[in-house]
Amino acid sequence: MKRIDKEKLVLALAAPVLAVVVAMALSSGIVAASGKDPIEAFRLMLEYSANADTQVLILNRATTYYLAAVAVAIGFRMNLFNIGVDGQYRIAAMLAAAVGGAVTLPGPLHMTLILVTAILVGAVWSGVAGVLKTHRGVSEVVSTIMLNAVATALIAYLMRDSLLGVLPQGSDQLTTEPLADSADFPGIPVDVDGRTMEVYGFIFIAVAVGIGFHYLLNRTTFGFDLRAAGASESAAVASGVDTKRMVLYSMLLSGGIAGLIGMPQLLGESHSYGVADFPAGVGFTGIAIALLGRNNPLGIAFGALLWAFLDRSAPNLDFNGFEKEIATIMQGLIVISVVVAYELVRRYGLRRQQQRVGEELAQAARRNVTEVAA
Amino acid sequence: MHAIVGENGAGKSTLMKILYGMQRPDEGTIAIDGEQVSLHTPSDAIARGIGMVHQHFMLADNLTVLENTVLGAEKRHGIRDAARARMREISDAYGLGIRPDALVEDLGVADRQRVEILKVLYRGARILILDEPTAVLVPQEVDALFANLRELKSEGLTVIFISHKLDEVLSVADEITVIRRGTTVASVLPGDVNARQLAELMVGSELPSPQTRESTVTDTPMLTVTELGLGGDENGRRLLDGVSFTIHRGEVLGIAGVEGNGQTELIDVLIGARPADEGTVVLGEQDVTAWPTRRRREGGVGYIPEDRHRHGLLLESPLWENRILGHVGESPNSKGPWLDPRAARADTRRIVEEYDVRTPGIEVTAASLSGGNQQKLIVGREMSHHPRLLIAAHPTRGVDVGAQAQIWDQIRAARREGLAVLLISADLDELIGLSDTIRVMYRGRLVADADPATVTSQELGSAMTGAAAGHLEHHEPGDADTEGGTAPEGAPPSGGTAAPGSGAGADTSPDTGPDAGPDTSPDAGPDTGPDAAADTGEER
Amino acid sequence: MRRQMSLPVVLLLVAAGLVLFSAVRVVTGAHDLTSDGQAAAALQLAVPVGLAGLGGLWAERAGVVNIGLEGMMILGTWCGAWAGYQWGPWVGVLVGVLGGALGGLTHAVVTVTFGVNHIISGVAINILAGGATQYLSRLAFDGVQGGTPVQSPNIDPLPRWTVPHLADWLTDINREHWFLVSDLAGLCGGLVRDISALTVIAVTLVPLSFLVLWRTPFGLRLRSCGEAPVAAESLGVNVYLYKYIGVITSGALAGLGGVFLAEVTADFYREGQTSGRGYIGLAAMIFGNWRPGGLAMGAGLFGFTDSLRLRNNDNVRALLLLLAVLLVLLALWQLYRRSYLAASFSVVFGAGSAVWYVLSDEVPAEFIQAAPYLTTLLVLAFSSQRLRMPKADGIPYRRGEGT
Amino acid sequence: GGSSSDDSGSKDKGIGLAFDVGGRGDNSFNDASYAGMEKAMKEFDIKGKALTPRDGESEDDKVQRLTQLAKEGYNPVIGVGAVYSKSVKKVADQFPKTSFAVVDASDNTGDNIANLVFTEEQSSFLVGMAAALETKTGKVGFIGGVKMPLIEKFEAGYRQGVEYAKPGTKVLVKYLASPPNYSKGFGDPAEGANAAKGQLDSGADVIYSAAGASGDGAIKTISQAKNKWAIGVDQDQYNQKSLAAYKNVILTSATKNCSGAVYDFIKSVVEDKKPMTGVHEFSLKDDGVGFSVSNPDFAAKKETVTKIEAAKEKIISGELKVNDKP
Ligand SMILES: Nc1ncnc2c1ncn2[C@@H]1O[C@H](COP(=O)(O)OP(=O)(O)OP(=O)(O)O)[C@@H](O)[C@H]1O
Ligand SMILES: Nc1ncnc2c1ncn2[C@@H]1O[C@H](COP(=O)(O)OP(=O)(O)OP(=O)(O)O)[C@@H](O)[C@H]1O
Ligand SMILES: [Mg+2]
Ligand SMILES: [Mg+2]
Repeated sequence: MKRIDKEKLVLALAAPVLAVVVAMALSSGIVAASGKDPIEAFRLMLEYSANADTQVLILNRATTYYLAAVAVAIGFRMNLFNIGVDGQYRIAAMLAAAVGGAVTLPGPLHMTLILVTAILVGAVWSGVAGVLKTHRGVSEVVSTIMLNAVATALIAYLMRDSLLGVLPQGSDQLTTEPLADSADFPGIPVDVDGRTMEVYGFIFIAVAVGIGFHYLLNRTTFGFDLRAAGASESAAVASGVDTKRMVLYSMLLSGGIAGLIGMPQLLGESHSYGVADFPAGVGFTGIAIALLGRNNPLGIAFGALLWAFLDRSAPNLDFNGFEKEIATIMQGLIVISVVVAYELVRRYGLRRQQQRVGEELAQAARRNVTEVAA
Repeated sequence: MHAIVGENGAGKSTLMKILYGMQRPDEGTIAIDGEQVSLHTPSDAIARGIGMVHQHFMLADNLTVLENTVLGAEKRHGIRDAARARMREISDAYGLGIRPDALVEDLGVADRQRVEILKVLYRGARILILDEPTAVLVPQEVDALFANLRELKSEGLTVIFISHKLDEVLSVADEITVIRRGTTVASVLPGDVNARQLAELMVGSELPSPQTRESTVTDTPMLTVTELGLGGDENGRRLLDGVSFTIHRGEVLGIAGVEGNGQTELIDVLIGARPADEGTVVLGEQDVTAWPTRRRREGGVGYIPEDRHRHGLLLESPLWENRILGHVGESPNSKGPWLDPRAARADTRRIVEEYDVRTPGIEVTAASLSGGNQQKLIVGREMSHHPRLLIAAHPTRGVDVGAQAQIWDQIRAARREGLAVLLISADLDELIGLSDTIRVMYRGRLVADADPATVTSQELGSAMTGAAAGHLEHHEPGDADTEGGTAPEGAPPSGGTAAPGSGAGADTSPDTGPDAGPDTSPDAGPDTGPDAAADTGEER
Repeated sequence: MRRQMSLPVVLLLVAAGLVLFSAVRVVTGAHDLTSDGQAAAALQLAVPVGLAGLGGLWAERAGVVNIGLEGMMILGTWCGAWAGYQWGPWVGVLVGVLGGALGGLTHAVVTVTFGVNHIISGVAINILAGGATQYLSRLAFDGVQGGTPVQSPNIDPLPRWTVPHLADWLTDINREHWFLVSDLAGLCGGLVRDISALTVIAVTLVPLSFLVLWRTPFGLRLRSCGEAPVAAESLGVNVYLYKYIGVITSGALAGLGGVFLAEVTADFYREGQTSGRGYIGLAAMIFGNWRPGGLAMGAGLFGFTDSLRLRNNDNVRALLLLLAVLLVLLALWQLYRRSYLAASFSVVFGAGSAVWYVLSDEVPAEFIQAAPYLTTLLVLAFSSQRLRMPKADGIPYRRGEGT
Repeated sequence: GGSSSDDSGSKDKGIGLAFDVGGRGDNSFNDASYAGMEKAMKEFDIKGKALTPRDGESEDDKVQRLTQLAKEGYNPVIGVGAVYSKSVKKVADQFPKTSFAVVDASDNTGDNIANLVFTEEQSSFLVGMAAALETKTGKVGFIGGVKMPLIEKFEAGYRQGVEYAKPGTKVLVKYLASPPNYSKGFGDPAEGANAAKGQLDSGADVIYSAAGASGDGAIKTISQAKNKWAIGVDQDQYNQKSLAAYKNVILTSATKNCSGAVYDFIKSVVEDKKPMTGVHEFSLKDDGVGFSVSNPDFAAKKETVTKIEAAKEKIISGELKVNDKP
């Protein structure tokens, strides 16, 4: 079987690489069609991302995306499509910011309070979808889509300056009460030709979340039940998994982590919730990245970096007269080709295995026959 | 009428699928009426007058019988009245008793079987392929089916059928082909062989000798079920109704019954997948009625599910993870909340070894094992945790004779150590061979019981169709639980003779035609109940 | 067929609803609630959602879940506008439909041929469609007379009709604010005044889809692919073909919805024009239990609440009262059905909205914006048990792998 | 550090300008600002670069954009729209030698930042008067794109103008969306169309929409009704190409001279070499805002126009105060 394992590994790696190449080829075609030089476009992106400051930007963006993707992946692992990560993360960030702004506490306490609030709010928001699914059989896909819209409205309402919003003098960008410095999550300073930039310190938390995710899933009985429920609900039920509760748990977990998505930005950068700081759509990006990373913590890390790279180097296209949407298209193409590649590889692997088993079985059978004959 | 026999995985279905154009042969030729043909799709086959009734029903539950029948053959008589009329013709001609506008999901197994046959005839097939048509039928229904088939044969149709039940093969087939591991090993005439020889041809080795029954029944009850009742559908029929019995240590209680008469529900209730509406379940000393599945299974309930692919395995996971399934909280699989993959792997190797699971290793996915070997793995897994009670549903369905014997031995051995077994099986010989006591389940009730020592499959069959209930000594639930274990006096022969006619009448209603409503509709209960449940489950 | 409500029952419910409605209107004096303007606006907002929903229907009846509808709609808006401003609105309609169909084709290739999870493919398509159209806009519209990087030049309008006399007559009756009569007049009035050709087409597509899917051999085959593909295959149905047809049609319909946005609601393409209507269409379809009629109702409900949001705010306040009444009725029904927990929920919510109605004199704009979504959530929460999706919906299918 | 060395080569790089959401082609203040930039580029013949944001991008995307401009040595760097106020502040600290400006924001301190703001409430006041004087039904409408302070400024002035010109006139107010739904609020004509239809149906016959491209939808709808008036915003929309088909229903527009403001700022940097800093308010006084009379039908309404002109003088002289909160 070792043979098969190694092969599995090779195939698993082959898929994404192949997919990215295909996607690049396709998008080059598109660029070329618009009468521009694709090589030049790629060169611009790479060259730009070679700058230290761009790399800092990429890392920071990747941190956010990583958390988003992990939040989605937890759902995926048991066939739950938490399309609602987007709403969960925004409402969580907003309320966490408001709570954090309302109090002043010693640093660690203050931050813990904010993080806990964020996790709880995210969990509650996804929990609604969870309960609707377990108790009323409402498809989480639809309910979470609806909840996203509701979250947007609710945030807008709460952000009224009569409520949680405050309006900095002269500005018209409503924000929440700015956080006290005690809630400033220290970053890693990087000096870029005279200017100092910071890599989110939260990146370590993100890594921790990833590791936790891995262990929870592969090393605990809970994780096993969760994966079982994802692999075959009927089998899980028969094996004693309370799938309803599982749905709820993984929904809550997913939402809880979704709550963390906004934290790097909140604690490391903006120190208050402003609509512009926490854009909609991150949740959907998370879905795409979770797919790229095959719902696997390490894979997701690569996915997040790739996505952040495309995001961050796109402006340089714009800057040099290329359409920056090329990057978006590339992202879309990558997702599609990746999922296709994975599916093909999966099938191929299964068939090969079956044949192997089949052959070995047949041999065994022949041996029997000869024995009988003897 | 040509019969094909062979152990599971021998390639029978595959061969038939090739004849029917659903799979392509790598080499070789097919000739119809001496003319060579190449069949790429089922349509080609249909066009050449080949029709197939598949091993697993090929019906769309949510469509009507009419829709299921005309699907793909709309050109013949459209999809409305003309078609309906034509269906009635055929149905009456062969006494199939079809109701064109019933929803398939409301039909019982036997009726579905007939719909399948009607589908084939409707397409004017001259060559009829039936893959294990009798697997799910009770003897009376089998007789009815073969009666139909003889009709067809006399009309000049060719019938190819596959079966694991060698006696029926011998009785109806004109010629028999035996295949093993994808090749023809023999082609014989029914006259020249007996069942044992045939079976040996199939397996290519001696058969396990017929079991000798030595009773190990003790009088310490292990499972005591009292007055179980469950649900009820639109027409108010209960899925389970006043079910009571006791299984003692070392006892095998067999439950006979046509599928869809509450066996599945009974199992669900016993393993806790579904709460009973009333009644209690007592395991050993403890009342486990309120326990969730996980607690019951860790409390010593082993479970060999009816459908291994849906309930027994994670097909895309490696064997060792499948070994953990259902016992994740128990050693060697885990320590506290932490999994222990190393130990689990080691123990999986042991199981593969001891239970002779034919696999090159424990890292292969369960899907790549053959059904029989999958089943052996499951049995091994369940036995490894020394259950106090084993719930075995069709433990050897779709398993070849060799594996069958192994599994039986496992069960007997465990029984000797005082295991209590609830055995549910459609294979009456298996029931009679293994059980210490047999109860018959019909429409959610335990309507009869029999002593395996004396009862015949004919008698059981009639009881299963509800026909012979009156003739067997029927215990009211009240006292049933106390005497459940003890063997009652066998059924009077009249039960056997009374059976076929009334049996057919009660369940198949051959010639009553469309207005057979009253007796077929009750079947809706067991069928729709689970379905309805499944539907909300299937929400995306 | 005990699962569906019979036609008379449906009609009865509709009638009851109408009575309730005009009662509320009279009580609250929010006459715009059933004015013909309201009805017209509702219709106009319902059509794109309904078309997207129809798209969903065709795909899911063939067993393919399609949350790529949003993306296909976007393609529809863009292609429609792009062709429309150059070669006239009807060409625009055609090309828009083709654009949507192209999206459908992609979805079909990924899900049917490659057997990728349907939701995943849908998400990917939405991303792709968004990026592609933005990119193309830069190339196609920037610098063109009247066009900008995010907006196409104007498209000539499609023909619009008003039924002479009748329209005015109905309007007059509506203005009288009589109980029930005026409401009926208002609703009908909205349907006969200033109706775009595309609206007519869209509306007729609903019964058409029903006939095709439920009354023809073709439809039977297509649905069989959503219910039991393996069985269909075993009867010589080319499942792949029908799934392809279903999904491509789905895309085409969503595309038409997009065109409607670009040519009827506005008269140009603009980035972000669809703003999530594809998802809502999907919701409407589920809401409608995978049937054209129900789907139309769902879309109607959406159009209505959405139009309320954009018209004046007393309407929504009035709706609070309506909601309260409905919930109380629901509670009674649930009590009758002995589901006490649900009943108590309904009562609480009902009381809540009643109190709200009494206390507030205006509903915050944000809540009005959330209304359509909350409505769907509520309806799904109360009805999803009775929903019945095609049995093989969303399950990848491989030829020759059925046992 | 590196930034200073960049600066030395800055002159030839020229002007850097970053658009607000919607970007160039919003027929509104983005385009207007760009016009100002082009004017400057011609006159002082220098180069320049204008960058468009992604829809729904985040704060740090803006920072990145401005940083790149400054780093590449563009000077001055202009952020169009209050959305840039935070990011400009951040970047300006990093590039002390570069001059920055934000259009529509007044909250940035720093000696290399200029805030270019407008008294939209004043122009809105004037068109409010126009509405009140021209309504036959005694009901006028206001459609705001997104419910945020900037737009509420428009509402406040408009209401006050209506009340001033003809007390008791009813004002129907509708906001299409709330943050962060900018694209729905400013970018979705369907929304504007329906809101307008609603207000028309409830009797309003003059409607002022401050809603970017969504407003175009409103104007289109109004043009389909009989003798109703629309009031444009930011630019003189009577002369806006994409609205040519409906121009004759556009009574007037509350204009806002972004191009002038941007031009003045660039001039102060490139020509006069002493960059503007602090808050620069462009008001009626210096024609930073105003109302248009390009529609002949409106110009024909002599007494209305004169009344408005009179009020305008009063406001300029400070005798009439317009407040910027509803
Ligand atoms: N495409 C294939 N090519 C080669 N071998 C195959 C292929 N598919 C399955 N097999 C082999 O066939 C077996 C699949 O088991 P399957 O469930 O079909 O057996 P079965 O027909 O149910 O027989 P039984 O139930 O008696 O074990 C395995 O041995 C697997 O290795
Ligand atoms: N292309 C293939 N090459 C090799 N083996 C295959 C191939 N396709 C299927 N098989 C395997 O060959 C075996 C034949 O399966 P088949 O279902 O025909 O057995 P069967 O005789 O019908 O058994 P059962 O009695 O359970 O129906 C199965 O194990 C199947 O998985
Ligand atoms: Mg088999
Ligand atoms: Mg078979």
